Amino acid sequence: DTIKIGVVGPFSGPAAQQGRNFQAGIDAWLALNGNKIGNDTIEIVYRDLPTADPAKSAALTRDLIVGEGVRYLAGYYYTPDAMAAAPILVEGNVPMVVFNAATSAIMNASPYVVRTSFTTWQTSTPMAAVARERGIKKAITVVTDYGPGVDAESAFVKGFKDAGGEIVASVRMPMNTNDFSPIMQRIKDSGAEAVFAFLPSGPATLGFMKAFAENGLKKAGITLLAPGDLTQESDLPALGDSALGTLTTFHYAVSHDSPENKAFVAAASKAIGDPASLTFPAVGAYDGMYVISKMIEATKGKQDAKAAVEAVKGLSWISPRGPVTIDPQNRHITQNIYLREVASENGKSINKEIRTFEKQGDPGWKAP
Amino acid sequence: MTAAPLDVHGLSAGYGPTRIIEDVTFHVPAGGRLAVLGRNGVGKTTLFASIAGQTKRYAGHVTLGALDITALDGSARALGGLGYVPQNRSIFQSLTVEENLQVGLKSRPRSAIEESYAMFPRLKERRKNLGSQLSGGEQQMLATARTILGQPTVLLLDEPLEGLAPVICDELMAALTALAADRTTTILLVEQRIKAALDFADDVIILERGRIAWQGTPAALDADQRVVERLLGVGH
Amino acid sequence: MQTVLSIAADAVAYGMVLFVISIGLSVTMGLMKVVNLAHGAFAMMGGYIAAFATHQLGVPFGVAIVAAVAGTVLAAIPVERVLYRPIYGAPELTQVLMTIGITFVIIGIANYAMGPSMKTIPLPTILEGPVDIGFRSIAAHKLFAVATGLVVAAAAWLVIERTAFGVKLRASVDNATMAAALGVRTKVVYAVSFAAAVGLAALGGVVGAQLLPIEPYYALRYMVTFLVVVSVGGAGSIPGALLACLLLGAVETTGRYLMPEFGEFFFYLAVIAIVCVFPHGLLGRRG
Amino acid sequence: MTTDATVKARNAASLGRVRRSAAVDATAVVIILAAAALLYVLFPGSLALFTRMVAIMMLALSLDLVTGFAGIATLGHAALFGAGAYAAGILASKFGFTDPFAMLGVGAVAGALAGIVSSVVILRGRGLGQLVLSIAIVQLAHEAANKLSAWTGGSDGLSGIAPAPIFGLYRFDLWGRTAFILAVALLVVVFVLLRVIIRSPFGMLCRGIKQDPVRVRAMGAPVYGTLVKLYAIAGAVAGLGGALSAVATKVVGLDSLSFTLSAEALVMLVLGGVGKLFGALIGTFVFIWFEHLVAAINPFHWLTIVGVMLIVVVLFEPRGLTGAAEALWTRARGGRR
Amino acid sequence: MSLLDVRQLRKRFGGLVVTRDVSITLGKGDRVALIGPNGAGKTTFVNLVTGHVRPDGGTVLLDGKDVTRASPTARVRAGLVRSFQVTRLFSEMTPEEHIALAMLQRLGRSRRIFADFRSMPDVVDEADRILSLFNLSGIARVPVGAIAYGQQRLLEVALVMALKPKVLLLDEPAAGVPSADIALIERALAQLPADLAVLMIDHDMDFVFRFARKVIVLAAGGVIFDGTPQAVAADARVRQAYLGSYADDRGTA
Ligand SMILES: Nc1ncnc2c1ncn2[C@@H]1O[C@H](COP(=O)(O)OP(=O)(O)OP(=O)(O)O)[C@@H](O)[C@H]1O
Ligand SMILES: Nc1ncnc2c1ncn2[C@@H]1O[C@H](COP(=O)(O)OP(=O)(O)OP(=O)(O)O)[C@@H](O)[C@H]1O
Ligand SMILES: [Mg+2]
Ligand SMILES: [Mg+2]
Repeated sequence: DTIKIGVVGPFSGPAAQQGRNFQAGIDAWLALNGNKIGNDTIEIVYRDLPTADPAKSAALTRDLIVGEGVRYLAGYYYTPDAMAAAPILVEGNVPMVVFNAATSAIMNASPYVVRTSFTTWQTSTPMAAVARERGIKKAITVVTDYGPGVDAESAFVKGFKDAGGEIVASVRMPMNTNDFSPIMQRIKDSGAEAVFAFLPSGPATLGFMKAFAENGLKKAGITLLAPGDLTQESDLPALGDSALGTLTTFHYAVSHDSPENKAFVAAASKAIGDPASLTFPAVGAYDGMYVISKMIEATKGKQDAKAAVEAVKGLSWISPRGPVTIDPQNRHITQNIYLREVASENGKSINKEIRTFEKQGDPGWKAP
Repeated sequence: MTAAPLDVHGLSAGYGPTRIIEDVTFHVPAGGRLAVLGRNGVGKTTLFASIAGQTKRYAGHVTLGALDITALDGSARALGGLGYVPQNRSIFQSLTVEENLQVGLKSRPRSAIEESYAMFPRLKERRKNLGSQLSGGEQQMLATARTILGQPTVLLLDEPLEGLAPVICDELMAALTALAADRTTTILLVEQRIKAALDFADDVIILERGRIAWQGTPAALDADQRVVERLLGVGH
Repeated sequence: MQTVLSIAADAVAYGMVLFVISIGLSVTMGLMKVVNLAHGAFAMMGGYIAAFATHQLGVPFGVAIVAAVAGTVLAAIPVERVLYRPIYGAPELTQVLMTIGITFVIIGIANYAMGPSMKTIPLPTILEGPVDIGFRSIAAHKLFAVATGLVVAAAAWLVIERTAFGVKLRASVDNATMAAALGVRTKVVYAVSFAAAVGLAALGGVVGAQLLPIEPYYALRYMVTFLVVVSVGGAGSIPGALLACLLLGAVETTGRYLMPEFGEFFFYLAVIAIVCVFPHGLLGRRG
Repeated sequence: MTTDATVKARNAASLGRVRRSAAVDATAVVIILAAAALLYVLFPGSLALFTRMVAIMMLALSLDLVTGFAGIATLGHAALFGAGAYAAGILASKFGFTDPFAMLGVGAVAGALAGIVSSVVILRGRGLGQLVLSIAIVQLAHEAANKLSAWTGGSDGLSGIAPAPIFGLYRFDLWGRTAFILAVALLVVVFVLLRVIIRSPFGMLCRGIKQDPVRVRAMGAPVYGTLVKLYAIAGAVAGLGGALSAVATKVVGLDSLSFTLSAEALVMLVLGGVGKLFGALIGTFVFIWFEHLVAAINPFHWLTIVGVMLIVVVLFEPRGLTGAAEALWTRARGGRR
Repeated sequence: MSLLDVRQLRKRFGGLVVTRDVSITLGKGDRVALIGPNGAGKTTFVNLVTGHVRPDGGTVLLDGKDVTRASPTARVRAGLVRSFQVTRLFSEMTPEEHIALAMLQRLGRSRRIFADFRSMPDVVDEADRILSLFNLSGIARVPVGAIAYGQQRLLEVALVMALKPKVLLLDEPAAGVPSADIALIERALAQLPADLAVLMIDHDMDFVFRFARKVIVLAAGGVIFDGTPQAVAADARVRQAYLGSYADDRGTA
């Protein structure tokens, strides 16, 4: 029979781009694996949640479970939306596979949550090591003033201090900052050799990178370090040359060199239409679909959330991003984190992987 | 600029669903002076507003000189030579006195504004005041002056004497009589001060519930006190 | 000292960019009394046209600006006739409904036609990179924005306060029926003013694009900022809007520098303070 | 000159008018209940959605009091809604008071307080000034909530809210039946109360202030005090709505005191028709329902369709949906006004 | 003793002095007319006395109490009521609601949240009485925005009557009211309690002279005449500054 999978994501509004990538990842998976699992057919039910709106998320999730009768929940771009859905899972007997929401705490909100994306802690921590190895003693952190930003800051600060570095200042920028010149001034005056920055992917990143170049920080030889959100592939064309040389740590680069990834990128590019807009949420969705397929196989199409989740604990496979495992303890994905540099390859900016940190778990997770 | 005759034929008009004016027909010759009288709420203002194209028309025609203005909108009628001083004065509150007059200029040069100042010296003293800062009477003067400045061929005045000091009333009525006398303007006047109105007009219509209930000369009206009693509710 | 100066420089630059983007709204909302929430949408339209012209057609920046303004105005003419005319003089709330609707539609179209990704408008080499202004270097395109802002401000002020057209416009807004009764062709006056306002919006969209990148959600993302600066300036006062932009620009910039984590508080507390002292906005018209 | 007989007759007549408006309210209540019942039967799966709808209806109703009846333009009304939501949420998650009615009560009180505070600020402005003050308020509230993440969970949202069963008997079930019934009950009570209030002398005073505060002063009536009081009432209603959403969805997010929500509420209100209370209900229902439908049909381009709907409404019935309804009604009764 | 005692009131708008040291006293039962050229400062005087505009100097005593700094609201509560020259009404409300609201305010019931004036017989009755006094019963339930100007003017007067003032300042109550209906206003004035003090501004001299027992003439912000109606028509300055031909008519009449 048909098994419905409810996908909640930002398909319109400011993050429509990321929502499209959810869909691209799903379509890519379906294209490569078909929509049949055993003798069950899977059907995707999309629900649009343009911005972080837990109340609406809860309503949509209930609607999907009791109204649409979906057996699996997936998607969830923003943390609060996932948080709002989590309490419903046990009673609804439905597992949830998070395609993006990147706060460690989500995993503790319900035993039925599995995550195939990343956490900000996970992607930010290795950068501290990178900075030290490159002989940077003094660094300043500049993050957007909200949950993930604070995570990124804490992760880097911890790692950097442990490695014996000095944090000269930690700046938190309000959500809607349009002109970054004063921030750049601040960085200059701080006397740091490197700046670790976190901004949610989107228009602000452009302003930030431009300001970084225009205010002569690049010339002053200050290194820009950041988790990959800052240079996601779909923004690179807009960022242009101002981004070249930026160092980022992240779990996935579209340019990752592996047969799995080539296949994935080919399929996903077809699905999304404009290949230039393909970026990381797509791989989260793609792997999420893989996990769900495994759950369906394991439960032979019966609705049994517990069994389904148990079945994927410890599951390992080769994702387009590289080898990954679902950590049996916290159900979050253990994966390689890559150090990348924005480089220009035949006229097109890419995130060039220059180093690999293998089998990274989520350092931000605390057992409840 | 010479006066034009005004022809109102079978005019019915009102506001949205409510009809106020019913089948009103009259003719004012070029340079004529018509007084429109009637009790409170019979439709005088509505009649004028309809001629100026500000109400909903159900039937009838309005012709100004050779021009049938029935289908035209407010500004087109004004440019066609119609001048209208509404009862509520409609001063532009956020404009200065001088700017208010400037709007009335139509295509005339700014220097023409002096004419208004000659008519109401008070306005010259207040030229820099905002409309909202004028006294009631000053607003009345401004409203009248502003419209006359556009040299209308037909002029509708809805209670132009309201709030004016007696001396000013005398001067204004004199000025209006002059306008009509040298045949530059046809004047229709609604006025509560019946005496002033009758002294001025050479023809009178009295409205009753939106219809013309009596028509004739001031003399005839003076003669027929019963009409006055019945339709205006006053003896004088 | 050095720092103070350079903060000041940033403040002025940012303030002027804000001004260039919001001045069109100051005309529609302040003068024409239309709460035009679609202002951002028109600015965005300009931005897209410019981006398209430079990237796809490869025309130089200057031409792109002209194209953006002209194109947006052309696109806006039918919109004005069909959608704005009915709401002139209507209650603000009705205008809010209509203009929000227009914004949604434009966003939808942009999303469909241009895709959700950001678009940039490549600058000519003169405006690329920093310019040395003695005590520091500042982005050339910001200086360009400052210049544009000053010119536009002066022009707009002259037209509104010193010309017969300005008087007619203000009269029509104050009391359309009476203006018409005095022979003012209010429809024409409105149409022209609206076209001008939209043109300014487009101009702002292009000139400001370096700080506020063009993407479909642009139309809503910066709505608050526009509303705030125009209202603080005072309805219908160009100098007021300018003053407000410089003031708020200064507050925001210093806030972002001194203690960024409380930047938003600075900004909005300043707004509250100003409006409490000037209930009608800095140079707002009363009555 | 008026005899006892005529006096009696007249009083009878005016009492008749009182009864008539009471009858109107009764009918309204019946309609609301009927509609609720219908939804309950037809869309048992979407009750959670409707519960959220009711919460926002409360916000819209509150907004109608302030904007529709007192003519205060505000784009920051969600501040009151959010105050209620967070108060209720914090009470439950941080202090462990999980009784739904306690949460609702606290929400209402918090809303009222927020209402008073924001009114004191907003009433200092005029026209656009008011508008921008209201925006400033909601933005400050939003930013404050983001900062106080220890209490509010910041941008991750305030979770861990587990309301106890109502009267210890009816638990909040997966289908959201309990929540829905609770919501509808609240809505009816609030609606009737507001209807009474707007007919009261106080209500007349507010309408008077909207149309000419100077005249109101010249009648010896307080303007400022009246408006603050009105804001307190409106705040209580909005706060109740916020608390309801906290109870029903067990999470509170920063969006609940955002400019976006404020603007949306305003759009819904105007869509329904300002100054009628019914408008708030109809507008909210139609907007959210329509949005839900088109978003389900085409999650990617529904915004355009919603936009078109708004435009169409303004073009054909500027007074909003209730305006259209009235028009039909009067036409049905033969065009008498 | 005097109900209203205005001393040395002063006000200037920019360069223009609108009120120069005006002192006026009103005692119980006074019927005073305040006349003068347009822009003489009559309305401003009323605005100053009722607190709608702040004076630059001078004092206003009501019942011996200094109310110079009191709010308009407070003064109304103390019994000092004015009507407006430019009609100020609630366009969406009916005449009945206007009167009712005024009375509820007077009776201190305007704060009630759970009540309805239509279930208060006393209010309904008096409202109807007042409206019929001005022949407005017919349109008692038509929104004011939809009634004729003259009717609005009458309602303006009816409204202040409903406030049962001690001191009443009427700013051109008869302006825009047809001669026929001025009789209504006069009838209403006649029905006012005798010990009430009334100061009336108007440009309709017949009306003024029928009403006033004392006339004060204001010109360019200052009092230029204060005396009986008979004397005023004779005064040369008043003739040329204000009355014009009217005086002659009266002279010859
Ligand atoms: N707010 C203001 N600012 C500047 N000037 C003002 C203001 N209010 C009134 N004036 C001026 O003060 C003068 C007196 O105004 P006021 O309304 O008192 O005259 P008035 O005696 O009532 O005249 P009228 O008989 O025409 O009503 C007028 O010349 C007016 O222009
Ligand atoms: N905007 C309106 N909408 C509906 N009805 C109106 C409107 N304005 C006036 N009326 C009605 O039309 C009728 C005539 O009003 P109008 O103002 O023309 O009378 P009028 O003769 O000018 O009275 P007045 O002498 O008092 O000025 C009145 O009964 C009034 O109730
Ligand atoms: Mg009239
Ligand atoms: Mg006056």
